[in-house]
Amino acid sequence: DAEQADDGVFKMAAIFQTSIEEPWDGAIHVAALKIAEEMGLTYEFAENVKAADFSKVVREYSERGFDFIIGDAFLAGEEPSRAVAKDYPDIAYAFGSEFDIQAPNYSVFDNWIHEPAYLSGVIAGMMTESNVLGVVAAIPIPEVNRLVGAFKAGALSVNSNVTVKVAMIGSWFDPPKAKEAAVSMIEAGADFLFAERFGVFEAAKEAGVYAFGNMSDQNALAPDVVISSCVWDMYPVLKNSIDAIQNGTWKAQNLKDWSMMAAGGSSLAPYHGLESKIPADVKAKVADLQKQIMAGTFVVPVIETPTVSD
Amino acid sequence: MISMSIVKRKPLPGWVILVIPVAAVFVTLLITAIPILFAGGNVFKAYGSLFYGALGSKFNLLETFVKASPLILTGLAVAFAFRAKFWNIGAEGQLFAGAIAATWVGIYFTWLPSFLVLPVMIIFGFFAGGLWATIPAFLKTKLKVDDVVTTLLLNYVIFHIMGALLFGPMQMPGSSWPRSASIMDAAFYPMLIARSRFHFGIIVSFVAILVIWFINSKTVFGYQSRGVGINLEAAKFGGINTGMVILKTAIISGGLAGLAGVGEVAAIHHHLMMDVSTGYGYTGIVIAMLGNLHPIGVALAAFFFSVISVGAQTMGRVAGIPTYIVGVIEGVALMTMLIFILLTEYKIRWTKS
Amino acid sequence: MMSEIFSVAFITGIIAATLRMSTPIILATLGEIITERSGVLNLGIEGTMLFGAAIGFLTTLSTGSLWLGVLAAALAGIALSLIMAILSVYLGLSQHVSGLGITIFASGLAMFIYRLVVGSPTVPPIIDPFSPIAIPLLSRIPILGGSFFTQYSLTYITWLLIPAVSIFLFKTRAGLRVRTIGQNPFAADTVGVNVNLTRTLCLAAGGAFFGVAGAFLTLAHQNMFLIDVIGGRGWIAIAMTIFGNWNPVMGAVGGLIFGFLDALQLRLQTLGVDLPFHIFLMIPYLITIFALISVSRKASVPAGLLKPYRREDKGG
Amino acid sequence: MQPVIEMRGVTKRFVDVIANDKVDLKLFPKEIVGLLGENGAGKTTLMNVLFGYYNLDGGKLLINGGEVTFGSPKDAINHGIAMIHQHFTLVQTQSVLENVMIGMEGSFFLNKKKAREKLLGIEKDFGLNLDPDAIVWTLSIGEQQKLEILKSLYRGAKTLIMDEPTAVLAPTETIELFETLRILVASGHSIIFISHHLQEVMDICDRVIVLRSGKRVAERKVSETSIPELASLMVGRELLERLERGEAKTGNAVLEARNLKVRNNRGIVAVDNLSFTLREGEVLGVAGVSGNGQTALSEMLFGQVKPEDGEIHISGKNIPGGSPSAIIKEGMARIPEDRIKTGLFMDLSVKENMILESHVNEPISKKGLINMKEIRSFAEKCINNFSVKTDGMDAPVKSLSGGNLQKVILARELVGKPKVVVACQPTRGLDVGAMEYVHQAMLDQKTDGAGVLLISDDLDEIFLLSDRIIVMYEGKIIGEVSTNEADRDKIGLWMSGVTS
Ligand SMILES: Nc1ncnc2c1ncn2[C@@H]1O[C@H](COP(=O)(O)OP(=O)(O)OP(=O)(O)O)[C@@H](O)[C@H]1O
Ligand SMILES: Nc1ncnc2c1ncn2[C@@H]1O[C@H](COP(=O)(O)OP(=O)(O)OP(=O)(O)O)[C@@H](O)[C@H]1O
Ligand SMILES: [Mg+2]
Ligand SMILES: [Mg+2]
Repeated sequence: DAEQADDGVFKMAAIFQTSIEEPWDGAIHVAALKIAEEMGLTYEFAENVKAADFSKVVREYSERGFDFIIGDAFLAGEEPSRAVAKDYPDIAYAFGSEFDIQAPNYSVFDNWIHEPAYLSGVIAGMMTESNVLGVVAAIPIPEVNRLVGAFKAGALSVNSNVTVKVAMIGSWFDPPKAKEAAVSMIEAGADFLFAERFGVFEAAKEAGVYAFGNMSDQNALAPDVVISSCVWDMYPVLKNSIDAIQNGTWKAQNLKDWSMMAAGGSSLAPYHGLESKIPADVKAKVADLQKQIMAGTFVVPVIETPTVSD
Repeated sequence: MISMSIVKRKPLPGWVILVIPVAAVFVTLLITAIPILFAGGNVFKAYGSLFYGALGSKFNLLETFVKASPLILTGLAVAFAFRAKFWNIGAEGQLFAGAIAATWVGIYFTWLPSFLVLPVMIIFGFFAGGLWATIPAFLKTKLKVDDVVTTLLLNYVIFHIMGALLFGPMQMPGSSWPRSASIMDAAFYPMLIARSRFHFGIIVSFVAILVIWFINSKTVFGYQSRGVGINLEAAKFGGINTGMVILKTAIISGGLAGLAGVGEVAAIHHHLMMDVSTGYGYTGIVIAMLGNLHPIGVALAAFFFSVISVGAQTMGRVAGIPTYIVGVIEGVALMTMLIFILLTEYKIRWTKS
Repeated sequence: MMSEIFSVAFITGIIAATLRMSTPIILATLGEIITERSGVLNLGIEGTMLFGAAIGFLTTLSTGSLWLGVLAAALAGIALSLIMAILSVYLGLSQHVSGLGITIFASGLAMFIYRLVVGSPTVPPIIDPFSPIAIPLLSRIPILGGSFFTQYSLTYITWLLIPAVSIFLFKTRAGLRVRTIGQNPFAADTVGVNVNLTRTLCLAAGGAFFGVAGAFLTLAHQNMFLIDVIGGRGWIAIAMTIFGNWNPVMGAVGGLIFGFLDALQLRLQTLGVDLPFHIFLMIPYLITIFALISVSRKASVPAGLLKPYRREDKGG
Repeated sequence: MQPVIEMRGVTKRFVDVIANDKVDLKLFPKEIVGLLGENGAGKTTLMNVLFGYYNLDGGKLLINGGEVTFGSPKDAINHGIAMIHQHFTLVQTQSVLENVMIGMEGSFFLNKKKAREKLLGIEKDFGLNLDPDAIVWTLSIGEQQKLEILKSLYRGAKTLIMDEPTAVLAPTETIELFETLRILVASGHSIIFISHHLQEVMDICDRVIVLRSGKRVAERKVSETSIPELASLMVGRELLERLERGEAKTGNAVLEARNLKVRNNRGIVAVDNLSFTLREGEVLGVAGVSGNGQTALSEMLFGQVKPEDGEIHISGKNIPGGSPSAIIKEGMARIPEDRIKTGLFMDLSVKENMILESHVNEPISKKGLINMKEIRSFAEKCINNFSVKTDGMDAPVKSLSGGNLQKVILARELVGKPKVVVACQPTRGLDVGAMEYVHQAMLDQKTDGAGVLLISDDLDEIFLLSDRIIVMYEGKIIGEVSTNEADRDKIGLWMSGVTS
């Protein structure tokens, strides 16, 4: 393939199992676009790659001589991406995965936004009047459990009276169902909702309760109710990886630290228009905790088991 | 007013019938050029990558076979059921049943001598799918419950059973995702061509074509099952135990879909997860009908569909067109092909009145 | 826990949720009943709903008018149904495949168009959706007020459509034609009813219902379009059509039961019943099957269903 | 005089046949014209062309002297033409009134009140009484036919086409129908009447047109022709001599019904405590007005329906009820009433239909595998022995004419030399030639020593073939008599429930 001849430009490819509208893959995609523009590198991506096709696509990019191949490997992509990586030891791979790294060239990452989730819990715990909080989430996998667990821990750390309701909608995408789950929580008295999935804000808006967004700053979706969001930024992960590849220092590693608040990989989104609705002591408390987390003096608990409704 | 009617035509010469599929593909490409142009794509580059992606290299061609394998099996499953007018919309669920059983054998039957693992896995997968299909068959024959609906609803039921298993007893130790552990190596379908995924399951599906063809045309049961589909009352009158025929038909139909599930686990994923099928069971319905319920037709239709879907996916990636174009092309290809096939037997007559 | 179940808020909430969640299912079921009564099984329902959801949403997004969105969704549904009519009615192709073909095609096209129009921003674009309308006075009645009489306008319209479709089918001349064609197209043809045209019109009406049912999800229940927004609700409508024995009122009852079970399972989860959540998700489907078993013996399938009508075909 | 209808040189082709070849037909006011021809001669097709159901491929249609083109039945209806098809075009699940109202112009809502008044008016005028609210499936065949006529009159039809209206009627119902037709003609209607019963044609028609292989071969005034002439015109050859019934040489009992009882699907007792014995070497005729349990009786004997009570013995052996396979095994040959619905796989080939009952037996199949060679030789034997006219054993059975369809069934059932033959309405809808063939086949069975049970609405057929006659009334046997001593009037009385 003459067209594919190496012209010296760094080439990065991303493989997503869902469409890029899906927030998790969306976060990777957005960071990749940003870095591609910034560093002037080539970026290609494949979305909606079905489980059975994953192997074919990874192999395709590897064959075409990409330097850095990233994506979400969870479930369907694990085995195929690792197998292909073995065949191409000179290419750097980094995949979202629940498993360990695979030397020498296969790194793993995940989104680690339990820290902002904890802070959200603190806000909700301090501000709630009903002492009932709600979480609507997809399915009980570790990264979801981490969020739910941290949110609850944050709330309990400031208010021992809160109860937390949890509902799983059973799929990554079923906004109507997510909304109904949120409604059922509002009926159960919840006045703060953690929206792990799309669909919750509509219910919050109709009932006039507050909600937290997830993955990106989602205030724009419902400015009156989205009090803040837990934001994941893949930029540090990518930036540091590409630097390492270009310096020749790339090795298989768990990239999770680059997704933490301290590295700028996650953050609590601004309060936007709702700034004035939040009491000063809450803001102060959050700011203080934030500082401690950044400094490493406070470690947010990592809870990976499912949280059941209280 | 001008009205249209469809009338039978005299049989066409053989070469026309060969030209038909080509013409249908051509028309499909013409139609789907419209959305490609809208998306700002280069039509020639796009279609070049479509054919390259599906047929252009040995690797790609073999991948197309990989894709065709489950489609052949679900297509046969549906065709065999439909022929007996057992409206099995549930191949998807039966595929799940087969995949669950195969995974179970593949993980836990470590005590089996390794040469027995694959046969046992295939048999378990077949009967798991078959048994799952007997539920709607039983409801249809004994309680007169509509089979379209029960097969459809049972897809959701087994999907959630699978979910409960994958979060429960079958979950991989150390993982909290809905996935099972990997099956043992002895349970892997062997790869038959190096550096490709051309696996044993592809052979299984080709054997299935032959077996179904044989059952249909050479056995008493094949005759009875067709009779039941054509005229239930006459079949009963002729002394055929129609309930039993439907039940056996269901087992074979579900079993074939179950084999598709076995193949996906044993050759592609090597573990069970919710995404084990990408709607193969539903596509199987399309393939069965496109193949006119005949095993050979099913094979051709499955291959046609894999070319379109494998190729369109590559096209989406390479030509920078949203991958959703895959559905558009598949849909248009299906409809055009059907119309062209119809036109081999019928002609359209316009009449003024 | 028991006390929670019997609280006014819980009961009001579950009734309200039942009505909301059943709205798209009932609407789609009514549409499917009309088409099946005329002898056409439209498996294009799921894709048509998604297409309606997308087109309705995009129209509202660009015009700002919700009702224009509803109108566009209806037209989008009609357009797809006309393709269905050409395939399955005029050309007499298998209704199964034509319908599934429409679903594959329309689902792809819906998302394709959506992607072309909005691109792929991190935060999906939103519209200002329909908000629930509290009917004066009635909405003050305890329990009923907060549930029955505080709903979206599309939900109210759906309730009105249940008797309307009933009356249409059983009390009007056109309805009699439709029923006759579904039972015995030959009988209809020989008294001068245009079988294919009537089937086409029924498909079009059904398509409009499907389109609006989809748009309900993006314009009222939600305020954005996401790929899986229909989530199998179209297939459920097919089941409800049969459950309801092709009767609009019974079909709507089926839709309500399904909506209720769905609302209930979410609430049971919230109450902290400790079962694998997949068991909850299964409940609506299982109970629907049991319900079907109980009604199946008196099922009366339209005799002409699935059969294309061609005059010169022998044995028709 | 100006004809109301004139067809000039009408041609209609299907893919493989010319069903009508330049046919001319005239129908004058107040006239009943009979249309005759063998099965497949093109009668129905010609009428479907006149009714606008088929587009013609050549020729002209004139109504009251003016040329017309019909695109659909609607156009024909608008010109006052109505057709009553051989297979009724009624919606079984709807009421009489709804069936009448289908497709009528009018307001948006159904105005049942007005329609009912109009319908009752027509019922009174023509003496056709039907309850407007009755659901069609509760009506007898005769009543359903009345409904078809009412439908036509309701639409203001002046010309009625009736395709084999008597094929499914009992003799008394036929008499009633003829009365209605006479009233219609008197009130200015014209009628085209198709039948295979030449006597009926002689009784009711003014003029007869004969079709053979799609061509019009003759036209006769009824007053100037005879039944034998018409028969030979249709067939194109002289028909055989009259059949010889011959003496009954009765032997052992081969079929015994003991106290049979069953309900129909509406829950009404259809057969009540019914017993009879059929012996070797005799034909036992079961007469009765249709709707008195003959269908239910045959379904029990065929094993399609399980008796609620009572036993069936074949050659002295008690047969489990509701099991066609057990009955087939005992060697009963069964000719079902509805050959297309119960007797045949219309989408399969002739040979595949031939083996319906024997496909599980050696040598046709062994160990679950079908032996194609044996099937072919079996089918060939059937086709030859019973002179089935077909393009070959691989032709789809639906390409056969009605008479040949019946021969396929006869061949399949009789080729194995059965001990007992149960035939239900075996000549319904068959032309004279085919009818004669079937009758001869029944008598041959008797001569060969089989017992033949003949269930028929056609009293002529019963008298022609039976040695003994039993009459069914309301599910019971109301009387029994040997044919030699039978008297038609008495049997007619029995059929209407009068004994003494
Ligand atoms: N339901 C059917 N399916 C396929 N072919 C049919 C069907 N009914 C009739 N035919 C065919 O059409 C032709 C004429 O049909 P028609 O009904 O006039 O036959 P027929 O001998 O009058 O039978 P009958 O009067 O007993 O119904 C025949 O060749 C027959 O085989
Ligand atoms: N729809 C059709 N398609 C193809 N061939 C047909 C069709 N209808 C009738 N035929 C053929 O046309 C010829 C005339 O059939 P038609 O039904 O008119 O005969 P008929 O005189 O009414 O016979 P019968 O006495 O059995 O009712 C037959 O050979 C028949 O098989
Ligand atoms: Mg005829
Ligand atoms: Mg006939």
